[in-house]
Amino acid sequence: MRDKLLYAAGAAATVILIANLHKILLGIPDEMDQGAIYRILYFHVPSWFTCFAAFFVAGLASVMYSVKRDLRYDVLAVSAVEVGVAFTLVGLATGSIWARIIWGIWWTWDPRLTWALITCVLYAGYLMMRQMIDDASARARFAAVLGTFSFASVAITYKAIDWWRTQHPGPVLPIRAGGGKMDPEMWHAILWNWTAFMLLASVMVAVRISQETRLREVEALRRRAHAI
Amino acid sequence: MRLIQQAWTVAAKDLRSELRTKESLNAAGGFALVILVLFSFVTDPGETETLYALSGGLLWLVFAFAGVLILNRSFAREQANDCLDALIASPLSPAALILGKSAASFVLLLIVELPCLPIFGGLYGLSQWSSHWLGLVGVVLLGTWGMTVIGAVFSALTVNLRLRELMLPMLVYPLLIPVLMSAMRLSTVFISGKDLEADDAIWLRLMIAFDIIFTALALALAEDVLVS
Amino acid sequence: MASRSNPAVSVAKVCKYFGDFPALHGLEFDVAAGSCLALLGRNGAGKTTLLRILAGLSEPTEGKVTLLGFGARDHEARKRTGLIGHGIAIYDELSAAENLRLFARIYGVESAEKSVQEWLERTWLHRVQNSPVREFSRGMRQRLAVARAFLHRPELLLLDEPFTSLDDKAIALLQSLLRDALARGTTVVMSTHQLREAMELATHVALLHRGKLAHSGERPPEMLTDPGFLYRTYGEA
Amino acid sequence: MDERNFTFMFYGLAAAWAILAIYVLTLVSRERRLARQVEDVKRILEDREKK
Repeated sequence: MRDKLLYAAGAAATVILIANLHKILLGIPDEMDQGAIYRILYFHVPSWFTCFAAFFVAGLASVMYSVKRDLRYDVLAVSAVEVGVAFTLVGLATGSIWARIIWGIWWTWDPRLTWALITCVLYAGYLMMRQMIDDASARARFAAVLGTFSFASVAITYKAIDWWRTQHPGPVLPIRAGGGKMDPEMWHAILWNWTAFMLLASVMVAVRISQETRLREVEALRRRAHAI
Repeated sequence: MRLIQQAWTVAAKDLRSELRTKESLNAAGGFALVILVLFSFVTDPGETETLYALSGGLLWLVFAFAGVLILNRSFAREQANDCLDALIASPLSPAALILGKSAASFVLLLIVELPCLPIFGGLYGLSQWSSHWLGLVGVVLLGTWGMTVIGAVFSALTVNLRLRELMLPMLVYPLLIPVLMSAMRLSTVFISGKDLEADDAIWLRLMIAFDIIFTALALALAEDVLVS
Repeated sequence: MASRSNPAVSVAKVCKYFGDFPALHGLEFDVAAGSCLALLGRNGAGKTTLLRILAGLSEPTEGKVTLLGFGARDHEARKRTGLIGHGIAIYDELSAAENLRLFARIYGVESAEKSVQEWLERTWLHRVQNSPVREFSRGMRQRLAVARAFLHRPELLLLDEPFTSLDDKAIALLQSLLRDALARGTTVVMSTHQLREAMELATHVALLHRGKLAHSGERPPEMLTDPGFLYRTYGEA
Repeated sequence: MDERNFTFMFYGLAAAWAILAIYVLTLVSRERRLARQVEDVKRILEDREKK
């Protein structure tokens, strides 16, 4: 039943994505200066929103593990981190290709890009440290501390970049102050794609949760086998 | 009150053993000196303008590397005879243990850092370096505390890991980016002999906020880090 | 086990999981004040895990441990408990006296210097008290470790395999100190393989098997001459 | 549709889909590895219990 639900959600996400793709490529008006390339935006922005959401969930789950000591929170944290890293990579790749055309460079130390890179390295370290601890409880305990610290640091770093001079296109989204230049149709396309990404991310997190839970059971069984 | 007293007992013990063997002090001090000398090949020592602009960044890179050498030893020192177990089983609170370890590393790192300032100023003929020495020392104190309080937590987390020497910098540097960023900016301003402008004050606030947030987190999570 | 009125150690429904692996499962027993409990069991039966919980190094996943009427991680409980673990837990860079002074401070021992000198003498280390521990022989270091554990006059002593790594002189010392302590009313909990040394002191035994309590009660008199008695009777339950 | 920079737009979209596809593939491979590990452990447990 659970599996079927997951398949259905995954399929729904894919259908929405493809329908959006059709609309993005053929149905939406052109942006004035940028040509076709600006359409990357419809993937770039939602992937950032998705990775923010994933890291937020991971931070929250880390804190919750420290409070409740329930391994389910640990499993949620690691799953969210991993999916968040995948979407950060999507954001970085699409952003980099866009920058190649618009700014003429693949990479620039634009603070927001820098932030994304730092975040990627930080959470890669988180995933690496988990690999090195064999006992699931100790792993969860340490990962929760690292997850909490990481989330705090990532949030502060994100704030700090607002104070740095930025090359990144300014806020054009209606939710940000001073935005609102955007065609509502474009905004809707972004929101729809975000919905699809969030659905996809949720399916991925759910799959990872079940894998991680079973992995822990396997570890316990193996231990029991050795104890006999 | 008991927290401070217990932390002081731990810090005094650490400082006494380290001052007796000078293992990490020699390593960190020697390392800092070598990098400062090697830096003469990075840019022409005559170009004072460039040197002033790079000064804060260079110094804090040296401090960050030296810091990890000291922090690596911080909990590794307890490993030899299982001393850490004896400390955790004692009436010391975990928060006091982390605070004491952090304070000891703070003092040791300052012993390495403070001589670096005149050596750097002298070697490269930066006549302005001491004009705002009070502010510069303040920045060094705040930045170093941020490094050692996070470093103490992660020294404890990584002490039993495989590849401990690698994992500590891998986890700690990305976390430290906000505090290093501010320390570099402010140090550059002071070493160049300028006063703080309105724009720079935000970096000072960032650094203080960072220190407070992570000290609080470290103390709150100390029990999770040390008691399994 | 024994009087229920004021147990020195009370273990209530304690479970400890490593991930999903149950290392301890539903342990429930008391240790009466002034008695000496020997924890027996094979490797991996959970002896060390249990002792680590009693020592405040680890927290049970479920259940509660009360030491001398306080929670296991409470300041008061920690202050009145002494521990000899796997390592000797003394600092090589410091001298014998400095090591003891450090732990006297940590445990808040009153008239610390007097206690430190007293214990240095009782462990025959007062002549070398100012040399760094690094220069000590193995036996001397072990005696210092014993002094460290007894320094603050603990009401509860926890010993994890105390006789395994000690030399003869240190074993004799530890046994005589434990006998004194028991006579004073101190409670002792020790896990051990060296049944012969332990059985002379133990008033009670508890046998762990795969994280569960297989047997607990007063030490059967048979065990003095036949240390394997309990294992054969309850071991493969 | 405006034809300028069309190739790079294509690269961008392809990259986004490719990264997600790769991640899904790692999920699948992990699923397989997990199934194998479960089998292994079960066999070991059966072996041990027979003895």
